[in-house]
Amino acid sequence: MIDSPPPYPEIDLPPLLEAYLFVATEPTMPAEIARILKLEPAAVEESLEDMVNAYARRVNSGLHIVRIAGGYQMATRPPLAPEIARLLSAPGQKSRLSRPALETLAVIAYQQPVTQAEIEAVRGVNADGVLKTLGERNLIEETGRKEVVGRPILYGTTPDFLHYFGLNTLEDLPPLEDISIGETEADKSATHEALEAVGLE
Amino acid sequence: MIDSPPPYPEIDLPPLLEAYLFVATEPTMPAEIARILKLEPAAVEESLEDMVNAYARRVNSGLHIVRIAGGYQMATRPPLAPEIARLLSAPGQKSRLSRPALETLAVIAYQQPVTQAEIEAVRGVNADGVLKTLGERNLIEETGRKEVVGRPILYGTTPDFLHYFGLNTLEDLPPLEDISIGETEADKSATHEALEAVGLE
Amino acid sequence: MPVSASTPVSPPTLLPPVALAAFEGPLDLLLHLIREHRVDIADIPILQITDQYLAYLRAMEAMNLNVAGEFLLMAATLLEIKSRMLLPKPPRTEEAEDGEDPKQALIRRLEDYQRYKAFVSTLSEWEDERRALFFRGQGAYGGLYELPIGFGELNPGALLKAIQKLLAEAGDDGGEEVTSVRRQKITLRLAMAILWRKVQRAGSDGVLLEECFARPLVRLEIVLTFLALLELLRQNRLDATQDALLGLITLTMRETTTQEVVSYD
Repeated sequence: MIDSPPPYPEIDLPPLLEAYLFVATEPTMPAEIARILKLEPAAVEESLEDMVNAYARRVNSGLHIVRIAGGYQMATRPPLAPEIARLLSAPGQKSRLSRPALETLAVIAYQQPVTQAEIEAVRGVNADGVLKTLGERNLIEETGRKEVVGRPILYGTTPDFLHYFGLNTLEDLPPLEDISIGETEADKSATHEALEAVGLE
Repeated sequence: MIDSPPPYPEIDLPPLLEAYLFVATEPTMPAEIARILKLEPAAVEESLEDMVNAYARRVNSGLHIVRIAGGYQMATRPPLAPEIARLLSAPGQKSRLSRPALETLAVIAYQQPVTQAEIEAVRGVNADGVLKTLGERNLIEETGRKEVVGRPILYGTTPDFLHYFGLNTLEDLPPLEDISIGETEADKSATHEALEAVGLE
Repeated sequence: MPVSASTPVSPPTLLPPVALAAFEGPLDLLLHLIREHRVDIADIPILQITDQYLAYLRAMEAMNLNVAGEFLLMAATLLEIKSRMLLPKPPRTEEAEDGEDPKQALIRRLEDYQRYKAFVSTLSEWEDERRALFFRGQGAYGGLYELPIGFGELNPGALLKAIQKLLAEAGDDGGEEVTSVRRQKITLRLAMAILWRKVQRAGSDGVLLEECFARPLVRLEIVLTFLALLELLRQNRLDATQDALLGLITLTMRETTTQEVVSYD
């Protein structure tokens, strides 16, 4: 197989990739496509990059191609979201993640691979329930065992995590030291809302 | 509703329709779109016709829009079919049963015979499309009618279903284990220890 | 340096303990108290903060509220720091043997935690941006482009996993064994899931009990739905109310359950 000559010298890559991006329901990985079609990964990647740019230049279009979770995926353009949701009457939209879930994900994303005890040490609260939920939503997974007493499970983020937040790689996370630690407006309003919810503000 | 003025005078129809054609998995009906967006059906139809022509004129494109079953649907261009099939069916690709399909199948397998309403109650989303697909792939079939108002169709799994999952009989389905989300023993004992630590217990 | 005995401090604005629900945990509460003092984390006035923190816990005790273990662990830490500060300063060598100063350790934890907390708002923005994208296959799930089935492609474990996930999402946590044979147990659990969804959807208005039975009444279904109802009531996840003697019975979600579900989401 390695020695065989490329059997599809006549492949016209752009239309094929466009068609495949359309039917694929997951991000398209250049390496995977290259393997199946026996092409150079660089050629596939280049063609996909061209397509990202070509779609970005289109005026009055409803579609674009995003780099996400290490691959390429066709998607609707963000400003259309409200009307699309309306047309789909999307009943199955998953709820947003809760604050404890987001906090836990933040810790795992930066510290992975990380044990439950380490997560709990950072957050100061038990993480049983939230780890289970994140696992069920396929945002985190067990990546191994830590070689210490008890061999606790190590957790890491999944490709679905990247996809969920529209990230391409973990490199897209800002360096932790760069995150300003002042109380954000969002924090304030979260606390405010929480207090209001229990009738205190 | 009939007398109300169109509330979306500013809608830019072409990008929205293009985006909707992309996400829709069934033919798009102009009348249906017009009803939801409170537009004239003729305007929607005209815009869709324009799009059919615009896509047809595109060179080197992998997609076109077809008039089908009284509606419009985005599809890959026919000459690409062999390569698309090759890409989709390559070994190592993700399972070809979508997650919603798998979930629905799971409910039917464990709960059969079961009506669509019952399936939807468990999954919380409309099951029209997925039931159709599962039926087309011969994994489920109608097994009768439920003797309640409306006499809804009852669904069950087929012999192909057993084959697909490598089962001999339905009895071979793994038993459902207990699912526990509540406070675990570990939780309880952690709380207890902490209470003791500060002398409150 | 005697710690902040002279620092002017506004009187603690003590929130009723029920407000503890508003905090993600002890670190969150501490950050809140520190902000009330408008000081840097590094200048944390341990004595006052400790007193305020303990006041919260005592108030909770007085109200017979269940004080979560993690809040108590933090109280122990604060008390340890406080007692060290009240003792004469030990010679430097001894302190080195002791390892890290617990106050410094707490400050470091608070700063770390604050960073992650700040990052949560970024994650939240990304979540929103990403949700403005629609991909193919997430609408009606038609699966038009799925190929004909392959045999032996998936193992039955995938089915089991799928239904377990659904049941978990439907809020089924039935921890207790139900005495019945396997198939019946499965059906009861599904009946619970179905009933739970129905009540959940109805929201605060609740749903009439009689609307929970499919018509015409089928004996097995009545029994199952009723068993499901009893089980959900026993687990304190539903409230059943009757507006008059022999009146209609309305089912609503328990307040606590709502929060629980939200927090696990």
